[in-house]
Amino acid sequence: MVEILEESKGKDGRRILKVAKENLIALMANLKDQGFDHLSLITGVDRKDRLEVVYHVHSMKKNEYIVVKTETLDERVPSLTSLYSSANWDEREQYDLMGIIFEGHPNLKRMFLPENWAGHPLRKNYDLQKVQYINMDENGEDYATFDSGDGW
Amino acid sequence: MTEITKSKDFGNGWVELNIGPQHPSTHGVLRLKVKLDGEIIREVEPVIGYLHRNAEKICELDYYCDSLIYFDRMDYVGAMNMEVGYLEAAEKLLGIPPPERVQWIRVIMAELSRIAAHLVWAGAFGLDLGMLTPFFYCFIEREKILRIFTETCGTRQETNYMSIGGVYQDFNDKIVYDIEEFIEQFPKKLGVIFDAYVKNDIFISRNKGIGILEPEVAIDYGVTGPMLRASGIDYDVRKAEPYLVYDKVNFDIPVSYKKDNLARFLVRFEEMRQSIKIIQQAIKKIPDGPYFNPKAKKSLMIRLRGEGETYARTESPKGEFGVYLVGDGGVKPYRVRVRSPSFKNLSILPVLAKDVMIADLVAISGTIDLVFGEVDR
Amino acid sequence: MIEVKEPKKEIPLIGTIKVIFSIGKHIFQKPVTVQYPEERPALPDRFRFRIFLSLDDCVGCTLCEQVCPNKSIAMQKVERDNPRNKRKIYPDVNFGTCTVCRNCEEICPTDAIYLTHVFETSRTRNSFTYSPEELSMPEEEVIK
Amino acid sequence: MSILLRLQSLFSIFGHYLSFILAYLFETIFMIVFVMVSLIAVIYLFRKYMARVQLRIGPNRVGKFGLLQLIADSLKLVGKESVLPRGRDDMPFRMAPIIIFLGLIMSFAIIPYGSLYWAGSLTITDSDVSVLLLFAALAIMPIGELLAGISSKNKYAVVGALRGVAKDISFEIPMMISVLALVMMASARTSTPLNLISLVSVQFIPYGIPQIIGLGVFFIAMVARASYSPFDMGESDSELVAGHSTEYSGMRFGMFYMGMFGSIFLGSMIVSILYLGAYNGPFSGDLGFIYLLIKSGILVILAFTIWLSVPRIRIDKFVNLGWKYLLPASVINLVIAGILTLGLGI
Amino acid sequence: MKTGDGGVLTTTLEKAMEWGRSNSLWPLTFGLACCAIEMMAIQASDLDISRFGSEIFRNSPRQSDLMIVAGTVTKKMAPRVRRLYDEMPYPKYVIAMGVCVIQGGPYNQGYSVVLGVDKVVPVDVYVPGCPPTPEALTYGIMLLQKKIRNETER
Repeated sequence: MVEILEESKGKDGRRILKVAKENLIALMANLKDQGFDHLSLITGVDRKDRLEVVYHVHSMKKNEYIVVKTETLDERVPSLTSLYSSANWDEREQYDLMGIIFEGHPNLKRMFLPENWAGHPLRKNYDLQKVQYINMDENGEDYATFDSGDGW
Repeated sequence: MTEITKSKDFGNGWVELNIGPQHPSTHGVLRLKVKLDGEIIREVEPVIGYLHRNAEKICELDYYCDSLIYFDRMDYVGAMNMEVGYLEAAEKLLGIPPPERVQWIRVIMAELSRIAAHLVWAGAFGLDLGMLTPFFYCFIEREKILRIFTETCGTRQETNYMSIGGVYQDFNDKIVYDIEEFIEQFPKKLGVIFDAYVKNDIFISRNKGIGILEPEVAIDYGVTGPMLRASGIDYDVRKAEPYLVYDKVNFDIPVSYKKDNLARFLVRFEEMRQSIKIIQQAIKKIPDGPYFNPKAKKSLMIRLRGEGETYARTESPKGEFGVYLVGDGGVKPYRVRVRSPSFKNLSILPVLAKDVMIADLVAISGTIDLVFGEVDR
Repeated sequence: MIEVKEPKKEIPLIGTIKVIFSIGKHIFQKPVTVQYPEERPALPDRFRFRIFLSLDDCVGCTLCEQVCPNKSIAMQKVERDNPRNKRKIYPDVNFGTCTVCRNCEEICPTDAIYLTHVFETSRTRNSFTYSPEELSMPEEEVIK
Repeated sequence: MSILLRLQSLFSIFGHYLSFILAYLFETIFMIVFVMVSLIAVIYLFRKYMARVQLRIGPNRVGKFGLLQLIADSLKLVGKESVLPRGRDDMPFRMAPIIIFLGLIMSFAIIPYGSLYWAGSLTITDSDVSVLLLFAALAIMPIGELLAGISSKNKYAVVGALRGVAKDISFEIPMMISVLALVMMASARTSTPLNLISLVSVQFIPYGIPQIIGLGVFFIAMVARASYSPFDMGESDSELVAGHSTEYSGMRFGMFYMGMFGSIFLGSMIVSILYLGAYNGPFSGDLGFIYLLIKSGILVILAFTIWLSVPRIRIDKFVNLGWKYLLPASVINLVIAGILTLGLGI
Repeated sequence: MKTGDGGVLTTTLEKAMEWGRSNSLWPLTFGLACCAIEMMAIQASDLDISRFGSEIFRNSPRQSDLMIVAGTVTKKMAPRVRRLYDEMPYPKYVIAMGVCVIQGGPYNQGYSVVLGVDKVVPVDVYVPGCPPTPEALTYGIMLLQKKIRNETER
């Protein structure tokens, strides 16, 4: 049995399990065996000193909902792509906007922004005043730049 | 159209083709990197982000009441459903439940909006397949719904009708009369559109047996909504976890076990009929009462504070729409995260559109029902 | 839960011909078009588009500036004789960013700011910031 | 007596050679004017008809009922920059629209138009093998489409052109076989069955009645030739942007546009000549041309309605249809024609 | 015919061309976001844009005269918008539809939205509203027609 750090109930009455990130894969595999076959959502929350990753898991048959939380100090979290295919795009999106590196992800590229975009916009310390621009090179690939003359 | 690609040699005669971002059948700004083997598509890689409007970031910069306008613009064809989804989360977080009358009003508006969204889809799907006319019949019906929206709240599409703990303006007799008139004549008009599609042999041959989506794969990829129901799983948030007053109305979830394009088409049309059924019941049951919660008076709008976290899921026209709100006790949300159904549904496209023809790719991406405000947010 | 049945299989081509005729029949129906510039569409009472400001009612409370989700409203100093507006500040509105969300109308304590039916606000220049005086004028005068 | 000879006799004061040169010149001008006017009429008709079926009004701002809409369109297209894309094959790229337009005008020149009161017979060319000439001229237009698609060096255009070729191959053979059946039936009555005029003159009952299968096959082939929905895979606008004409602009695109509407008008004229008795009808003596216009107009409207209400067939399904259904049907039709001609002697 | 001030013939021809251009604006099928649905609504039966001769929505930029930029232009999309504009043949016109396109609209505080499409392509007519009603967009198109015919300037 996986060690659960904390179990609580949210304002909406859903079970929240808090788990260390080393145990995340084991817990999720366990949940999947119990019938939680639908990984609904992966959310990264920037708590300033640490990053919190929240997984919403759902069982289609039993119609139950469980929220799994884990925390990381070094931006690294194990990837769930081996268990759920839907984690693929979600993790790419969270990597793009939140800067969480999912270890073991097969194709961890940015989802929305160009590869060399500086910073991760949903972080609390992202500076909105520093405007970046995007342009397209000859091959149709995007690149980000700080030079306002080079892009839009 | 707009992309240049140099012909790459894949070693097996495949050609790389860029479909989009400006392309008539991508419903906005989807770009598909396609590897073509003659007419047959071997690989599809969707590239998204051309409409990434940073809604989640801006919601953190605004008050709880203001974030609603960004939700309107996510699924812009079914804006009311988005508002319901956000308010379900926000009202739980702020502790301001809406009065009974408001809940009924919201159900009516959300269902009307669902019909409008499906009508846009039905018309655009016809255009995808090269059928010009049903689009216009769909839009005539949609105009009538937008007319009701304009009467109720003053704007057509991005309604911004609901507010925290209430609605912007109350229903009056004329609106109720108009809605009744609409739902009375709508099923007949819907039948004309439906017949124009399904009686057509060519339409059937373009859709039957194309784009088969197995239910296990669908769940694994997080596909929800009509797409999942067309694969034979009766999962609808309105039944699974009833919000508002959906447990007090009587309706059915349309399910099909055929798993193909045609099944998705039929499920969406049946959903419109079920929505009519819901509105018919709701318009009769709507009680009297206040149309906003006194705790959320208009002048107090910008002083609402929330703490903790909530996740609310609702059934939007595209599927399960979830909003995860985290508050830190301030007047602005700390983190807003949206589970957008179109985003998850789009991720199934590389699986569905493998070894099909270009024409089928268009049909399949048509049945996924993409709205890019929601995919990219 | 109900299962959606696939439509009945018809004899090939017969269904298609039926569809062609049923669509061709629409030529005998009346067009639904409202010819816009000549025939004005009957706008419902609650239709909202352009913001108007009643200068005499405004008390300069800045609530509209705070509630505006996209910072379209900024307060301007206007030298004007209005005993209720001590600070002499009035809102100006940038219609280049206004999303007609009506939050300002809802929150205004004196109903000084309200939205009207005028929607013909297109221009050929990108200058949509209306000063408080312009906000209180009808659209035709603003253009001049 | 055809127009040419009458013009020649009109100009006979200029001497033999000069009068023929002038007659040819004027005939060409008449021809082009007629084609242009009828194209404008067809496009205007299409836009109004489409609008009315879709419960709209259609163009009505320029001129009465928007009659000048097409003039405005063509003025705009003439004044528009014609972009020559980088990386094109220059020569074929410039030639393709001209080829399409040329093929269209050539085919119009071969059709027998019947006669109109004072104008007499309107037929321009009269040849003993005009059926063969007509189908030779019809075969020119697909070449233009293919050239346009290949030379623009655009992937959509290439795919569109290749689809066009696949489409053409699959309906061409059934079409020719059904024409063969017609010629077979006509040959029992006339010594020059390949002459369109004598082919029309032997239709005491329109050949569409005994040859109903052939009529269907031929009409499908004509709609497919004009690349109208449901057979518009070549330029399917929701899949391949605009197919072979994707890279064309200005008047060059205008020629494609006219070619598209021209070929449906041409197609319905040919159908009405071959199967519906062309300019024959009750009291048709001097009204032949009007009869022809009415018959082809009805067919054009039928084609428009099909366009507006039917989705596009997938290209492999169409090739399938061509080889598995149209070809056997046309062969059966040929057999029926043989029985009718030899066995029953109709 | 005198040179310099333009003879009678050239002015008449010029007038005729302007008349033709203004009455046959073929828009590009180019929907970006929410406003695209309202752009489809002007094409639909209730407010039939084909009355003005703009019914043919061409899919290829080579064949269209008018680009209605309908919806938010993000920074990632801006190079493509520019490219589409470059692909259109002269004379070409741009209508900026909706406030997102005019000055960034509701997303003007964010990081990924171009604050005004006039930074990317030259714009002829701005139609404010979020989204503008179909009538407002029709008014914008009529304004553009007037602009082409040099009648008014707003």
